Amino acid sequence: MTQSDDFVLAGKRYRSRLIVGTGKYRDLAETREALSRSGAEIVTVALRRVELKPGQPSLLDAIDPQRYALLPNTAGCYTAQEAIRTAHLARELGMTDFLKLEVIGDQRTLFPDNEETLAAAKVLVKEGFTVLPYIGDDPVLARKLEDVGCAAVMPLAAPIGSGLGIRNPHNLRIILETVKVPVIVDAGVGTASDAAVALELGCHAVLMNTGIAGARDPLLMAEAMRDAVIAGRKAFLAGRIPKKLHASASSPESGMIE
Amino acid sequence: MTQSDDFVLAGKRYRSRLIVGTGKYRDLAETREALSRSGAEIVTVALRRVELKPGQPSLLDAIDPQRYALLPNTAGCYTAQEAIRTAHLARELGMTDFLKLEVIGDQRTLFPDNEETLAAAKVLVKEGFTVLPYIGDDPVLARKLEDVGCAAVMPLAAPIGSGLGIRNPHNLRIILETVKVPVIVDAGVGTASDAAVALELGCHAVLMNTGIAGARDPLLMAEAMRDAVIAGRKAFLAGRIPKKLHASASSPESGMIE
Amino acid sequence: MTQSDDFVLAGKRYRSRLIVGTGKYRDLAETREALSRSGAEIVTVALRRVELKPGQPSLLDAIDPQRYALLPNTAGCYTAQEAIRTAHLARELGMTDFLKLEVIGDQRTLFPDNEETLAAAKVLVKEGFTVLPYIGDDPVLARKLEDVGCAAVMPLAAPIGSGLGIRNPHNLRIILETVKVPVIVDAGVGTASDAAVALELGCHAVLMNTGIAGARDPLLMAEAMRDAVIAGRKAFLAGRIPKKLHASASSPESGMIE
Amino acid sequence: MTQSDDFVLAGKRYRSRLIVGTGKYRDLAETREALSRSGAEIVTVALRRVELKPGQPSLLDAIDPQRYALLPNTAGCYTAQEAIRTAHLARELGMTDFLKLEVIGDQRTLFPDNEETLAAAKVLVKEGFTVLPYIGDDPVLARKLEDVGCAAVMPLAAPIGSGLGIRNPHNLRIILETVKVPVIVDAGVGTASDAAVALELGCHAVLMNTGIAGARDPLLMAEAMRDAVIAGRKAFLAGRIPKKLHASASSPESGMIE
Amino acid sequence: MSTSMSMTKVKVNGAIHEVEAGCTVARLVELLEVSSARVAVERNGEVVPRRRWAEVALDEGDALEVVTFVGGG
Amino acid sequence: MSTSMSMTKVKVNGAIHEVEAGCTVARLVELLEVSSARVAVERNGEVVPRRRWAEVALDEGDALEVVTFVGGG
Amino acid sequence: MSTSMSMTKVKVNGAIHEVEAGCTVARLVELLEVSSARVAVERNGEVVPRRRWAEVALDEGDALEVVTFVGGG
Amino acid sequence: MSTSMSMTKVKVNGAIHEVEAGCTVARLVELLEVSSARVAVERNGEVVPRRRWAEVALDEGDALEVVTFVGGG
Repeated sequence: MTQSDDFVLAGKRYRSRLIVGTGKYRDLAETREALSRSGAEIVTVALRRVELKPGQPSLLDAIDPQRYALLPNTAGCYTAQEAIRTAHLARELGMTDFLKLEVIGDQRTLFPDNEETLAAAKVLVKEGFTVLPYIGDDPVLARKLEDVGCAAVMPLAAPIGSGLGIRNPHNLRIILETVKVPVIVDAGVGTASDAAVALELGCHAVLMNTGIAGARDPLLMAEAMRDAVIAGRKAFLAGRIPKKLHASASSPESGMIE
Repeated sequence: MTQSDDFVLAGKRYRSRLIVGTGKYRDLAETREALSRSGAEIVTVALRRVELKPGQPSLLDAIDPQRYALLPNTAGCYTAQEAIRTAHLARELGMTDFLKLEVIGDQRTLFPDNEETLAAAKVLVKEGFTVLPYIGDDPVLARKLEDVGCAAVMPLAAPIGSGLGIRNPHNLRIILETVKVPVIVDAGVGTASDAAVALELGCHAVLMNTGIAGARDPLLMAEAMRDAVIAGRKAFLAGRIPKKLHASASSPESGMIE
Repeated sequence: MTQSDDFVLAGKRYRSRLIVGTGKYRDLAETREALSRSGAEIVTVALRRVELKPGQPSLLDAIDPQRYALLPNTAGCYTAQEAIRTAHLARELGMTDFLKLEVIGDQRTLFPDNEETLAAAKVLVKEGFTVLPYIGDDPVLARKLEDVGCAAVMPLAAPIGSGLGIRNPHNLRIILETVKVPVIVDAGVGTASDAAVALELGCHAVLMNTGIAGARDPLLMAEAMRDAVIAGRKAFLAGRIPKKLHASASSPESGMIE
Repeated sequence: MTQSDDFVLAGKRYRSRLIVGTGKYRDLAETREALSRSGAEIVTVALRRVELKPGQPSLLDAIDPQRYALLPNTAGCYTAQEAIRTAHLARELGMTDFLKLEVIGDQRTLFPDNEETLAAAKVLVKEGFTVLPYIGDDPVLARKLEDVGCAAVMPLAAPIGSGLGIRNPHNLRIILETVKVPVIVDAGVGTASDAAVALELGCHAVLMNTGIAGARDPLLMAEAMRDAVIAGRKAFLAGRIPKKLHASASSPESGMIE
Repeated sequence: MSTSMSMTKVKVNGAIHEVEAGCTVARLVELLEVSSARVAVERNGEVVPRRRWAEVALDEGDALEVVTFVGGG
Repeated sequence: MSTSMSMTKVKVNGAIHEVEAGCTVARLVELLEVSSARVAVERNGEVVPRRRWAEVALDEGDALEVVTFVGGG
Repeated sequence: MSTSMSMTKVKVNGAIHEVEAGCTVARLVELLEVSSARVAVERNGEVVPRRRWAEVALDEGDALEVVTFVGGG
Repeated sequence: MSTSMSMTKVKVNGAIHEVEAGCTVARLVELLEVSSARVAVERNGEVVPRRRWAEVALDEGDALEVVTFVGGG
């Protein structure tokens, strides 16, 4: 794999194809170490009211801005309007135009409200944001989001935090055939092989949080995910053997002793 | 992962959990490089009549005996007797007691003849071989092979060279619960995620040949497989999140702006 | 199964949970016979320009209006406006308010344009149509369509005519938990077991066309689908055994001879 | 489907391709009714020590010998010798040469001991039994059992009573290509669609017990299984549509209004 | 539908047709020799209900769609 | 099956029974009060065919299995 | 933030606070003792850019959101 | 390996070879021009250990297999 296999997102080049969240870790030390081991260069953060008690540790202490690009999300927003308001604050705070646009449509499943997401994306792209929308695995929606100027599309593999893996590889494949912007699998990855599968399908990157932070040993899982994403990408580029119902000998069939 | 996570086989410790075959490469240079990139420490070889033409290149030129342990196979044998005869020659030739015991029962699918395999294993273990039998994913047979003294069992994931991946993870899980010797997935791995899945199930190592040698870019696939095996093992040790039908938020659910 | 297990759609009761299309048959005789063998009581039809040649056979000759309820579709429409116009003509022609609302978003995959579908549904429900929208397997959209007054939602199992079966049972399950209107699996069923799976998941009915009309023997496949839908429904009502990794003896474990 | 689609086993013709067990029902009345609804013509029974209390109800009261062929099993036997002894008693008792040969190799999983099964089959075929062996999904073993004269082979779909369905359709397909005797899926069927899948693969019949007897409503599940087996068989004969990644319109693509 | 002085040009299913001036929808359907019970008619984007076919006269340039049900899924 | 001088001890389905000396298989089945048409009998590992029940007398220490069909899968 | 005649009531993150009249956003952030570099401020639904904090004075009834980044996915 | 009076016929890897009478395994391997360190030899179904190559003479009709390792999986 040559150096040119960088992951290009919104004109910038990244070596890593793993984007990680920063939620659900035990403490900031664990967060910092997990990020480091994951090899990620882009990390998601949420925006919330500051706690009005002096001396609170800040997530930003755990994230070296030289090393990681911040990707603020709009998690918890249920309308385009809420998401846009959150985006404005995030831009002010993060000095970044990067935005993981997330408009939730259902509290129990955290499935996106694709309609509101599209409405918000239209506005935010015009306002200069680099919009990365979290969406269902809907090829038609993906194309519309590309058309309005999103920098990537981020279909879910399975519900957020569910760990179910790639529920519908067919739809991901069709999305990959449909859009030219990067396709980032967001949500649902449960273990290393899930991440590898996403890359093997041709997806350009994977975004995950619970799969790492919720593991029994998050630091080791961060490494596992880093390695799995690399493995999956290499396997995609290397061109796997076709599947066959029958066998094909790996040892020579001639020259046997008699 | 500490240094103690070595793969222990027949009393020896290995860092790598990937065992690779040496068949089907374009030439010896490719063989040598693929082995190197795979990170394998054990490599399988077949035994065949020598070509009676002077100046033939030898596979052994491509395999540094300091770096790799040779694992001769009995590929192409259809009876216990043939396999035993081949084993004797392999021991003489390789100065090793290691043996991948393979007794084929069907030419088209290369499925093992489990009955003959067990018969051969009994003899060869008594003769001092370290027997690693290639078998169907049959837990009862696996226990019998352990009982007669095999050093590991090597159930197939899918037909040799088929690339179908882990067809029946349930049976592998049951074999893992049944025997104490290492369980090495042998045959059928098609791409990186397949290898990761094997390790995530708890299998101790993976053996493959066509999955690497048959890829469009075998050298890159060798790296992919190396990384995938490492990723899968780490994920197994790290303890993945449980699967859930519904979602679990990764961003905080309180502190939203209003 | 008591008589009360009727399929209730828009206030009417049906015995059959199989809705079939009328496209792609060799001729009207085959259409007629396939409908009959399928046991369907609701059949979909498309609306097209009449051929301006006298003596054309008419689909309606093959469909006894006493026996089958017509469900006109808006296949081929790419905007809400086109679908609404088609709906108006269908109502005039079919003397029915029933409508399979289908707004396509992509010519190659025939995936729905969920946004336009929702827009059209709002208008058509207000105009008194009984709207059955063909949609992606998006629980949030399903709830919105229920909220605007659709009589059912019809998520696709897989692309129209693909025969891939239920690609994502998880999403169907979540839709079933989300809406109270009937959930009808539309598109993608390839063989009998696919149809059974849909009903076993709890879906209320299945709509198919190519799975029957494209089979080598469409008439026999019509019977197979009829039987499979009945079997799947009964299995759903009968409450299947839970899945277990291990075994559970079906013969007594005591009383063995010794 | 013409009358000639009978299931031919050991020279006899049966209309039903569903063989059912008689274990685990609440009482004999339920047993009788479940058998009746299943449509089965062959039913398995186990052999156990008679209870030495007068007035015990007998299973045979529930099974009309005019309607059902008895298929005694050797459930609970762990060696060829035990199975042979049980077979002799069963023949004496049942006045039938039919035998479901079952030699268990592991108490927890009830996986067969394939080696002992083959040894017993050799003896029992010579003694004139019509041997139907319960085996792992091993094509090489299946061929050996055919070679020694078994009337069918009965690979398990999944562990007995597990309800996991067809774990490895590939192996079943290969067995179907390998032997000429009927292939009967035995054990592991959990719900109607599992049974349909077995027939769709080309298997000739299905044997089940827990899938019916363990359902919440065994009688309704008996009907579901009956219908599913019929549906699966018809679908197999009807020739399903091929699977495609993309769509294929079922409504005409020309004649749209403009 | 021969051409004459008092003819009206309309588009039917995308093709130009000439009908006598004052031709109604009902008359058009008759001329088309299609089964009148099995078609619906749209004129300039609006459905013409069957009960009004006899009273609606065609105007020069009208775009008519005459549709029926065909097999579909 | 009262005990007396001329009794024979046999094992039936694992439990010791005493029967009068000379007791045949047929008589044993009768004594057990099981449905004779629905059992098969094995004596010391060999089936005793029904047609021979009346002639086979039990010996001291015989191990008998009296079996029937029960529900099974 | 003691109460006096010249106090202004504002809502900060949903809770009522009293600040002296003329209090700016910059002063408010200082009073809240939060790390000024790590918060953003919204006033009545509009972001107040950091460079304007010193000049924007709070009005009675203003609704302020003071937010920061936290862990999220 | 020219033919002469004192020649011995043996089969090597399935093909007939003639060697001088008294030819040892060691000599045969030399004549075959294969890398002696990389082959093993079986004679009439039994391995001839390398250390005995110099002392084992071939007999008329011996079936020899001379094998090596090749790529395999």
